[in-house]
Amino acid sequence: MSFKETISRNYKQVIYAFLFIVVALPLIFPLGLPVPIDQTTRDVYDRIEALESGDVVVMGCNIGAAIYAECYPQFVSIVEHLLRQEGVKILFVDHGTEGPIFTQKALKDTDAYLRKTYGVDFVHLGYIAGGEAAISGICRDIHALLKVDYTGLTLMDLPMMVDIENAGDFTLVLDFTASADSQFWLNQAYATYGTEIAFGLTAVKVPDAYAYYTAGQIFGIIESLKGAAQYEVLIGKPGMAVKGMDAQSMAHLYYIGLILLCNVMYFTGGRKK
Amino acid sequence: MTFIFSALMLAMLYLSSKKTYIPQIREHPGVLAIQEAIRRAVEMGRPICFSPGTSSLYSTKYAGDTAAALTILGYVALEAARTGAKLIVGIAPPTVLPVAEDIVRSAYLVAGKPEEYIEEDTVRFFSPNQWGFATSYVGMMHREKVAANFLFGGHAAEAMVIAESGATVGAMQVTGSTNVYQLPFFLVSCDYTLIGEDEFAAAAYLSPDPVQKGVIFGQDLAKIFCVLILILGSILRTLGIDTISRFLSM
Amino acid sequence: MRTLSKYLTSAVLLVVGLVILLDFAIQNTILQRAATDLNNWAVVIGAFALGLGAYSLIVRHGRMIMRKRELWPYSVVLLVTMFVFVAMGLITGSITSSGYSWIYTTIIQPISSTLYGMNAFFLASACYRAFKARSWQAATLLFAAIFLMLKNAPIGMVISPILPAIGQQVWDLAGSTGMRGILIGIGVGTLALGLRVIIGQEKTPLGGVD
Amino acid sequence: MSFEATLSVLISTALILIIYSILYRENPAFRFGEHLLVGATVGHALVIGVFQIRDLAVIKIQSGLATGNLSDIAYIIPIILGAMIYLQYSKTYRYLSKVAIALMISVGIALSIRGLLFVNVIGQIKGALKPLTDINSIVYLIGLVCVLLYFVYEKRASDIAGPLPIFGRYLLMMTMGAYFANAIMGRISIVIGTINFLLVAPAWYLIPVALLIVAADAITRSKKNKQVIEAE
Repeated sequence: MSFKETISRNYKQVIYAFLFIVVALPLIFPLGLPVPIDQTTRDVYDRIEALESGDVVVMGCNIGAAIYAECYPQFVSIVEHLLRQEGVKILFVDHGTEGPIFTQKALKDTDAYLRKTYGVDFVHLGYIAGGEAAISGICRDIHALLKVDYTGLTLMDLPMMVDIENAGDFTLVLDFTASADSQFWLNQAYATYGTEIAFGLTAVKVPDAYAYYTAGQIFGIIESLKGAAQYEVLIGKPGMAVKGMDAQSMAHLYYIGLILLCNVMYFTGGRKK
Repeated sequence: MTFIFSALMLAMLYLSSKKTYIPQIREHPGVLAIQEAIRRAVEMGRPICFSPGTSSLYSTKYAGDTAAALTILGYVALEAARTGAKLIVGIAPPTVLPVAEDIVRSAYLVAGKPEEYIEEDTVRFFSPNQWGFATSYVGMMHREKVAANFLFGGHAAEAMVIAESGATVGAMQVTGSTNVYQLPFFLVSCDYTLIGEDEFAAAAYLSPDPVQKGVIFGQDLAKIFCVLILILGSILRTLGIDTISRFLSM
Repeated sequence: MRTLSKYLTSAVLLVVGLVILLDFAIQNTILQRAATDLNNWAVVIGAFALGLGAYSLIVRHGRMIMRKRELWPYSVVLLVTMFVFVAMGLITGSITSSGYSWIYTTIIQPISSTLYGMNAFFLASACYRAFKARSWQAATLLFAAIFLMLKNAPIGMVISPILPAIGQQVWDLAGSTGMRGILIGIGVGTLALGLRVIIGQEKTPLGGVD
Repeated sequence: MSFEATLSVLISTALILIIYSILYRENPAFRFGEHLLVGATVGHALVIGVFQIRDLAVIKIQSGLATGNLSDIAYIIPIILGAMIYLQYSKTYRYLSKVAIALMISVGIALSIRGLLFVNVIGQIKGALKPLTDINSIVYLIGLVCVLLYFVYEKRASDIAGPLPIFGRYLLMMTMGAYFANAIMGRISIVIGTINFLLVAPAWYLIPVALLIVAADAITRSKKNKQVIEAE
């Protein structure tokens, strides 16, 4: 069997192997391509910059292992940005069973416990089961739905929670997800209480949200790793997302190359297959 | 708005059940594709497989999708039982399992071949987790050498893994979903894809009750109504009147 | 008994559906409570249905092991892992306990994220296999895809700023026409099918013929 | 790193590499990974299910019995209905399980009608209503109308629309192409995450091992192929 035959028989394996190489090389040797900022990301940044002391931000987290690579860098950057804002209160809510793991990780990665006081500046409510019903419960009356926080402390004992009752008290809701709970916030908090909402999403979810963005129902979107990289640049703390963007560029070029190659073969090779 | 739409649908259902107006529905290309895929599988003597999606019965976004997929499953199971194609149904959400079992079991009964339905084997539960489901489904397609693969209902990110593996096995794939994120993948890697509403229309078209076709026309009227509102509303807004926007917000 | 249950089924379909739909139309605390409770009920019943799934798996794989079918050792792996997870979960009593989260992050997490990421590879082979400009429609698909890729990756900007601009145009056009149309269609289709199910016209999603 | 953490990283790495091996070909290691995942996810779901019954129903019933709150005590109903679902296995009483199924379907369908009608239909139409003062909004309106007409199934109605539905089909194709490409970024991000994980010690040590196994397999297979060809 000649080399050419081997390749044409195992073309998939060759494609896969090259994809590995194309992604791994820029991660080891970064290219340092520039990161242009999208308006959707800037909108989120500007809104958080404009927060005033006493405002309450709800961070909805449905990050699981599968979307970790896309959404976690966004989540960490925003937590970091929120922690820098003086007097802003942060409420963490998890919509996925794996959510608490990543919320706690983010709080640890940003040294939140050292920089701010738990219970005064931020509270982690933990995972709340029940999909849209749960979000509806949070929006209507937190204290009726929950008595204790993630660690088992009584909510009423936490100074920050005394003034927060329903979605009318939330200034912003930022939801990080790849599933329908972003829409639940839209139905429950935006539609009923007019709370401002933004999403941090995986690339696949963005299109749908984009329609809400142009319709003015949400004020910003952080798109996938790209948005995370932009946010890292905006807050001046480049991290894993910025490095990943070089790999993104190379991979995209590779895909375009594959499409072109496929068509060249198709039009020159007698249009078989 | 909700009320207008609902009234349109119910009126069309009523009219067609009374046979006062029977709309002419164009031949659904997706339905033809389903029939062809089953015929091809019978000729090749290889099994066909079906997935009604990974969304549960009470999923707040894809419940309708799951219901449409189950209706289509009713048709596919009946066809398979009649033509003698071996059918394998892969299930992810446990809530769908009893329904799918019931549908397939009774389809075999109606076709007069109850002995060909094997409990726990014709309808297989894989895993409620999308990836557990996807690996099992892909493994099943490889080992059973399926000739046709039907993916309907709310599929999530596992769609691409299943569809590409189906193409590798050489199965003819007919798919449909209302999950707009997965539709492009289906469209690129499968033979025929029912985009969004096509799936509901196919479900109504394939429903055993001929009256159901009347509702397809109800859907058409609702869309034509939307088109009229769009045109009228845009013209009015150009003139500076936003009555329609306010009417919609009600 | 059978007819009674039939009536009960139709009544449940209609009443439950109406309560939830009315809760949306009318602001009323009792309706709201009822709708929330019904939703929770569905979740509880759904949790019971998991037992059906587990039973089905145990029977099928148990059969494979008993008859020593081909690949039976894998069935053993499956059942053992399942029991380990259940035992671990029930003994520790919480999925956030350190023991449970260890097996979770060691087994489920890496495999799921790897499979999710595997999509990238399948996309590559799909690009090579299926993106052929067989017809004008296929060509439209292909060019839209290429311009979007050049918009998304920073490299497009580096090659020429016109490319991302075209990509943005394609993206806006797609979002405002094609996607809107699909979404509206899905809404209408769900309503049509949903109404038929709720009023008991479409029975297949409940199970086969009686 | 503690012993448990190191062990976890090593097992995870092995599993990641095992799953990636399907890209090379279907093999026993992958089958092992597949069954491990199915077992684990079903087990996980069962655990979550038990906790859901406990948190959503049992606790509510207990507190309902204590306080006499009827709507809490009513949570006994889903438990009974849930148990009735198991009548699926009885030929004579199977029809009783349909009540439970009807409840689930009805909840799901009513909720999705609610959400989809408000967000998908009304929200989208509202978003599309723009003053027709610039070329973009005129093009968008015509495009959207074409796409909607593509979804009209009645013969006579779609004949009246003429070429517009076909134009709508092109727009749909463009949309699908754009959305396909847009998803690539997310998928690559995951691969980047995985590779980042693999490039750190001790995970890194397993990669050469995996490559050696694959290389050995490739060589033996190509030798076998050669023998087959020579034999022919």
